[in-house]
Amino acid sequence: MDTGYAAYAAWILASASLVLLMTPGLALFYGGMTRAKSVLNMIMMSFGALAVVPPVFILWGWSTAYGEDVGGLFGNPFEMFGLQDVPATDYVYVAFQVTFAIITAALISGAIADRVKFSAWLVFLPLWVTLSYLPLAHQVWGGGFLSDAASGLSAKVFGVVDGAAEIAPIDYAGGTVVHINAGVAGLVLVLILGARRGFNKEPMRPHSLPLTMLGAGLLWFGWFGFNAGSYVPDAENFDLEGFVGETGLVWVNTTAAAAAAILGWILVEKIRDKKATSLGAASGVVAGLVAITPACGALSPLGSLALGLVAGALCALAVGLKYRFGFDDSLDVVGVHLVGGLVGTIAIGLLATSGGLFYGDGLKLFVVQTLIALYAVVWSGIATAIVGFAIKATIGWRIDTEDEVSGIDFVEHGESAYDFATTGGSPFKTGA
Amino acid sequence: MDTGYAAYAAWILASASLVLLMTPGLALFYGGMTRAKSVLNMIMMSFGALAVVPPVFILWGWSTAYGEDVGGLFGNPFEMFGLQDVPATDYVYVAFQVTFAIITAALISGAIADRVKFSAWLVFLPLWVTLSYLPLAHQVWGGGFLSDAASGLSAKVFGVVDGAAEIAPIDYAGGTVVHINAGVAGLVLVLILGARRGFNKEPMRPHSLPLTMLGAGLLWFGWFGFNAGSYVPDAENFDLEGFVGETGLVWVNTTAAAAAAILGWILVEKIRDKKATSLGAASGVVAGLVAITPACGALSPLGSLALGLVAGALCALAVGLKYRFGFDDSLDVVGVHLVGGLVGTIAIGLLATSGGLFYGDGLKLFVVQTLIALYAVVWSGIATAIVGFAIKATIGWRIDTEDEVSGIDFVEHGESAYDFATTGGSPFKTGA
Amino acid sequence: MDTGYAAYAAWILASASLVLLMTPGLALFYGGMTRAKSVLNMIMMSFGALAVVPPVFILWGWSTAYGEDVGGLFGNPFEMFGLQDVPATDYVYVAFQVTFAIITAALISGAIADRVKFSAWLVFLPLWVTLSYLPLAHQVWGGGFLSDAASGLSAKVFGVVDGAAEIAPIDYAGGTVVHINAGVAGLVLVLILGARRGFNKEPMRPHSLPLTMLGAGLLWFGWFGFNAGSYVPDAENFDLEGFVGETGLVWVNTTAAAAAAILGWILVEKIRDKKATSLGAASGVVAGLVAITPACGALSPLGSLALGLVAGALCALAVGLKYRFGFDDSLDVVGVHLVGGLVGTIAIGLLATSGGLFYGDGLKLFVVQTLIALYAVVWSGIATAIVGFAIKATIGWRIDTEDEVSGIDFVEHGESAYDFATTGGSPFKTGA
Amino acid sequence: MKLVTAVIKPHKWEEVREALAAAGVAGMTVTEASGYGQQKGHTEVYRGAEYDVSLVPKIRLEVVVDDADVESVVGTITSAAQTGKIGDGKVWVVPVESVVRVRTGETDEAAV
Amino acid sequence: MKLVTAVIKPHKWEEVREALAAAGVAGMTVTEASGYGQQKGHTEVYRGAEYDVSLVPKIRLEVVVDDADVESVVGTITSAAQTGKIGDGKVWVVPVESVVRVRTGETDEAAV
Amino acid sequence: MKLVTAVIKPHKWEEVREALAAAGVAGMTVTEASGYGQQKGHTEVYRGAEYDVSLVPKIRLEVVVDDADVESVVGTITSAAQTGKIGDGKVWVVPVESVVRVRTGETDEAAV
Ligand SMILES: Nc1ncnc2c1ncn2[C@@H]1O[C@H](COP(=O)(O)OP(=O)(O)O)[C@@H](O)[C@H]1O
Ligand SMILES: Nc1ncnc2c1ncn2[C@@H]1O[C@H](COP(=O)(O)OP(=O)(O)O)[C@@H](O)[C@H]1O
Ligand SMILES: Nc1ncnc2c1ncn2[C@@H]1O[C@H](COP(=O)(O)OP(=O)(O)O)[C@@H](O)[C@H]1O
Repeated sequence: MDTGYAAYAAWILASASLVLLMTPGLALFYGGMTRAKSVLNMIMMSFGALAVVPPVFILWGWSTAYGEDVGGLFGNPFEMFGLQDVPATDYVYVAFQVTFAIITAALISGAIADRVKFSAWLVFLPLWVTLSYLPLAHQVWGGGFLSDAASGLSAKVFGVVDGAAEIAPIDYAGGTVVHINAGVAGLVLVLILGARRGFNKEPMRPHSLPLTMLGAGLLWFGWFGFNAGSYVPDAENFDLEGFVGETGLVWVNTTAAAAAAILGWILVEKIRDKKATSLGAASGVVAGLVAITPACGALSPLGSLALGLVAGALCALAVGLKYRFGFDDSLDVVGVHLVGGLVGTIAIGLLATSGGLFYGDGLKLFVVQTLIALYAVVWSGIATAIVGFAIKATIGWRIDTEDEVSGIDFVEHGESAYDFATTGGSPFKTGA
Repeated sequence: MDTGYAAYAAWILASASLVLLMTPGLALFYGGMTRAKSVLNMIMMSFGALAVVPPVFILWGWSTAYGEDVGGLFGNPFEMFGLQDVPATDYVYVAFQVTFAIITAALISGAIADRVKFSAWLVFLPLWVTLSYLPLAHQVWGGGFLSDAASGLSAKVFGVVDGAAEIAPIDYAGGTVVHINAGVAGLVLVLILGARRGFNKEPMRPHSLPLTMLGAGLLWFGWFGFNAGSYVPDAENFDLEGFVGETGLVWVNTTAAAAAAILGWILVEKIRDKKATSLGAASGVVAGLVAITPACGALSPLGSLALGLVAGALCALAVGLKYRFGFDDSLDVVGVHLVGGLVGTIAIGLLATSGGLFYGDGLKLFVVQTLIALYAVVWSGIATAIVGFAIKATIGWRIDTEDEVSGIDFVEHGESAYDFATTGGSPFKTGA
Repeated sequence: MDTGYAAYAAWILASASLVLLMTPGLALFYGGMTRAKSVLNMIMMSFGALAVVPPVFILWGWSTAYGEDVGGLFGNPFEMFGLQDVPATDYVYVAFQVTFAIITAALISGAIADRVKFSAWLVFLPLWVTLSYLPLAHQVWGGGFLSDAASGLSAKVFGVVDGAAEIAPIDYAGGTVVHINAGVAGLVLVLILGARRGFNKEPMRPHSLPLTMLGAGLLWFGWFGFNAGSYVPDAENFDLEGFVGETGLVWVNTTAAAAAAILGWILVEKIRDKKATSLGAASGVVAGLVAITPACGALSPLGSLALGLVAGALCALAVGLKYRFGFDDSLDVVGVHLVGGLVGTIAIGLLATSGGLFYGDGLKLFVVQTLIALYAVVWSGIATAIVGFAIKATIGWRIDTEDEVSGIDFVEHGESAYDFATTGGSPFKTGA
Repeated sequence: MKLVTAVIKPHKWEEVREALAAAGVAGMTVTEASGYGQQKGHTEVYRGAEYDVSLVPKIRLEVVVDDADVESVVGTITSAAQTGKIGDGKVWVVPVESVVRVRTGETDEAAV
Repeated sequence: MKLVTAVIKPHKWEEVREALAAAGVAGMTVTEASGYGQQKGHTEVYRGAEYDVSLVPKIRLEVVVDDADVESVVGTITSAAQTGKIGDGKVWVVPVESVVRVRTGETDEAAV
Repeated sequence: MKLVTAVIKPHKWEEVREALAAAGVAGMTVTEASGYGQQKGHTEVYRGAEYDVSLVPKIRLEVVVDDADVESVVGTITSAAQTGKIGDGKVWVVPVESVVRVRTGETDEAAV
């Protein structure tokens, strides 16, 4: 092992910790957007992911994603069941990867806020991770069908050079595996579950925007681990300057896109609604980070600014669609993660400094990126539909409508989020 | 100095920062559980630890923990008084260790919420750190009585091999020094101070569970530094693969135990109370992290899952004891830290992949682990009792009962936590 | 490139991430101190900095700070416009530095809370960063007039030795560039803008102190990156022990000063107001961190304790001045950042273990430190006045007085921060 | 003049407001309240300890009306707020001796 | 019918509720209120600036009762809420002309 | 005895309190309320979706006064709370049959 690799290890440990923090951050980001009577349930959906995904990942997840390839679709889940025979030096990868699986699953919860039985969610999590997340992770990062493998999609379309696809698909940190995947899953579940009572009639205002802003801040912070931690080193022949240069570029691009996307989002708001909102700024942060996720290693900082600006503006426009089409994607998982994920994944074909159309390298990469994006949409759609309908047909997804009105926090968790009563013996409670 | 050591330094700097963040995280975790009229005092007890412990640690703390051994019990406090003559390269250890002392002291505050004079707490802190924390730190990590020293407890019981105890006691990151110590201190103080007015009669609901969930998230995040930062390298002969492999394993085990403990805790709730609560999930996180703290370097990920599950369930059952036995351990420091710390420390004797009973290595390690746990209980109990009674006899611990009812925040700090009044000139205030 | 440098890269990546988090942290720290009707605007001023400063920094900021020197005052903004020709390995510095520019600009917002058009703030940001922040960054860290350059201020006063000033001015992490600069800018803007309606008449209580405490915790955490990340390595000839020793010392000093400053601040309160407040503790944290910022590499831990204690006490006294002199520095940017920045920068002349008066090295360093502090006051004052008056004369700074009373959150952002209504269809909203 | 005070279920507020507007009532004052009655509160459990939340959230309306309108206003509220389940609330009427509109100083009928 | 309104100290709420229940009062409406009177508020200090919090937290109860029960209800509340210290609160009685139970439309005595 | 209830703009509270104190009114009970009337609420937009906030924040005061003081108290409040803009609020007066001071059991005039 090269000495420089120890530095990488220090960084990936920090990165894994940062990405783990993203899920509590997401819990607050989403939680602030719900009404006070359902904030705890929203937070609990993220904590459910934190509880369920790690055992799944340790038992068969790592192996399904990174085990011996089965038909380009997934790894052999039994090969390293329970992490047996995983070399000690691979644990840092296990650490990093488990956090991705957790946050991806947790992202979905925003689409189906306020109305899902907690038990149904706990059953959904391992099934969905197993059928949708792990196979896609394998296909993209584990040498499967969406990678540059000679048997992969890109190789089939544009041929093979030196044993790998001529045009290597680019998904640096998870535009397909994470964001398109979670976005599609959210959409499919919304269609299966239906809208909240009162959707598009009653106001459902965020109950605490400072909580949402805090969540956005933690997400941005954690995203540095997500993106810059996704650098892949050669342990034996560590490329010092590659490590320093690439992680630095990724960091700068991540910030550039997030910043520009705030501007993009609030600009749309200023024009359309006359006011730049804080919820818009928080949403812009996330939209920009989503879009840059697959692209962060392939763009220049200027390209990242452009991508962020466009992604912020497009997502700001996209979140209105649910009212037009009547699907209650409660906290805009589709509008932000699916749209942002698609924008980022496909824009690589235009903006990549090496391979991008705007840099004079033709349309091939653009085609490949579009194909992997669409493939991810289809895979995730089918996998989620299977799990979603199975749960609907068995234990059922929804709580009673009356319970929805009185508030899911009490019904599912027996708690109320807040009690600001002025005195101990006081009879008041708020937020239930 | 080996080049690889610089990577370790980068990691321990990050780790120290992470552990420092745990104390504000704890402040929120605890603060959310109090009533609105005492949240500031609860937070201030943690900030008190942040203010008082660093000077103590810089002045005589480092020296008492890591100075020249005095009878196996503590280090010479004057040897490196004020950090004089500490080699520059040791400052990263000072950094890391001071954060442990801060959080350990702060943990105690949850047991005695809502009723303690802030001045009494500020006096308690340096005394308790000096008499209980620093000696135990020396005994466990400074080569003292609970280490594998030839003059130590384990050596006395099972003999010496190659100048060290045959059976090296295992406390990777502080099951004894931190959690048993804080848990016992909490219990002893509760017994000395007595219950809050209205304990077991009036409802004392958490006033903001989102705050508690946020705190739990920050604690989990910080705990990676706590556990994975506790790796001990050889500066001159840096073991690259050891560093990468062991820190990675510790990280994975930490997450495994926290996740499984959420499941353990909410499973007990679901069975007993019919509902899985968010407070239960947050508590499970902490219970799992407490239990894995001493064990994180000695178990496999599967063992860590098992430990977490058991610890979560046991702590969920343990927090009810205070109502049975009538001691007002307000925020369950005993139920979580003492019980979790004991479970983790002792379970090592069963689950350690090297030395554990379940791995066919007999009972010796189990006996040693039980002994060091009991020893820590006794040391901490006596040290805390001395300090606790001394304060009771002199300046006194408790605020007036009437002040307790009207709220400690105003009485001790002259503030109220919240003011959600809708307009500037409005006369209302909320939260005491 | 030296292998050890990779470890530094891991640390500066972590540090840049930590410093980025400081701005959301600041948003909460400030946000908690405002009234509920203006918390979103306060947070948005920080998010505005997060949105506007990165594009500025990528376009011409890096070049203006670190480009080819122009008269000792600033770098050539066009040399590396859009980061063109920046070597890949420099991106980690770009990452680190952009976060400094963001937080410095955001700090100013506290002085002018509750009353500024969001559009005016968005215009102010790029202008101020360009005219005040970037030139000062160049002058101090880019080899300009406040550095040890042979053509610099110190060299002019005390002469040159070996091609550099005999007495090298010390500003480790930004006492002048960041804190004096932001503090003066706050003061100048307050004087240009005027006070809030009701200043010094109506109570303007913090609406959520737990939010402020959380912000203080995140700031402290992020500050480790700010200070310990400011270590400057030699990439080709990496000094292992220098890296480990200096970053460790800086970390310990940072914590020592913050802790002692809490004590300093609440001691003043206890004596003056009879109660130690949580707002005081949070403020002490920041005051101590501000003061140690320039000094963290030059003092011993004991010196840092002393500096923190004094800075905490002085800032606690200074925040009252605004009532005496009638300038509405709403959240005490002057009292904390200007005063703390001056104390820290100048005290180096006394407390530096090498060069400080108290260590027998005479008054020269003290004189130099005082001069650079005053120079920064003047530069920042003039630059801010130009921008401030220009905005006043054109688009104007203030919102309507009536809007100020009804709350800037709704007026500028069309939102209200909180809605704790107990039920979905309920008509109540709080915090607007 | 009379003062009609109504305590209703919070999620009925929107309907009551619309019904009153339709009936020509242009102004009212609303407060958040908690009710105690046949409709029971619920029990919450925190770390195994049960908390009885005995009160249920209600909305309390006050409408000052002309004597002639009392019956219709009471009727409008009653029918709009009705769900038929326990806890629907109460409406009561109290005599008012005078009313002033602060802005203009107008009194009684003109002030409502 | 009468409307009894009582303003009491918050920590007395539980006792008042129990006393009323024992006296057969099955329903009431409760609001959070702030009181101003001989009992003074307190002063808070933030960064050296003093804030006068002139109001003190109170609980405000409304109970509609039969004419016959007025005296006993007022007495029950008064004795349960008494601490003897300044700020114990006030109870006042107002005539009620009619009451309706929203759920059933029952009126007056039957509605309480 | 009469009960004067006033609904005013929140930022006028301080002035009203001072004016009443100057007029010798030593006690009152205050609640946070929301008003619905000619003064319209506002519209908020979250992620492009509009939310109508139909109520505006108000302060609601209750003062029990001697019959003789009613007019002066109503006048004092009215003039102190006036801004001349829509939404200044209402004041209404209701007859009170009895008042008790909880602390002492004193009644009527002595209880206020
Ligand atoms: N005597 C009373 N005085 C004032 N308010 C009452 C009274 N009785 C009931 N209420 C109010 O009416 C609400 C509904 O009463 P409840 O007895 O629960 O159901 P219902 O009116 O359907 O029989 C209560 O929550 C309370 O707010
Ligand atoms: N004239 C009044 N009208 C309405 N409420 C009053 C009046 N006077 C006092 N109160 C209420 O009664 C509470 C207690 O009154 P206070 O004068 O403080 O003590 P006490 O009643 O013991 O003399 C006040 O906080 C206020 O809520
Ligand atoms: N009929 C009414 N009954 C009770 N309160 C009313 C009534 N009409 C108005 N109010 C209260 O008075 C406030 C001011 O009334 P509004 O019609 O907005 O303005 P103005 O009184 O200046 O004409 C309202 O917000 C509401 O709280």
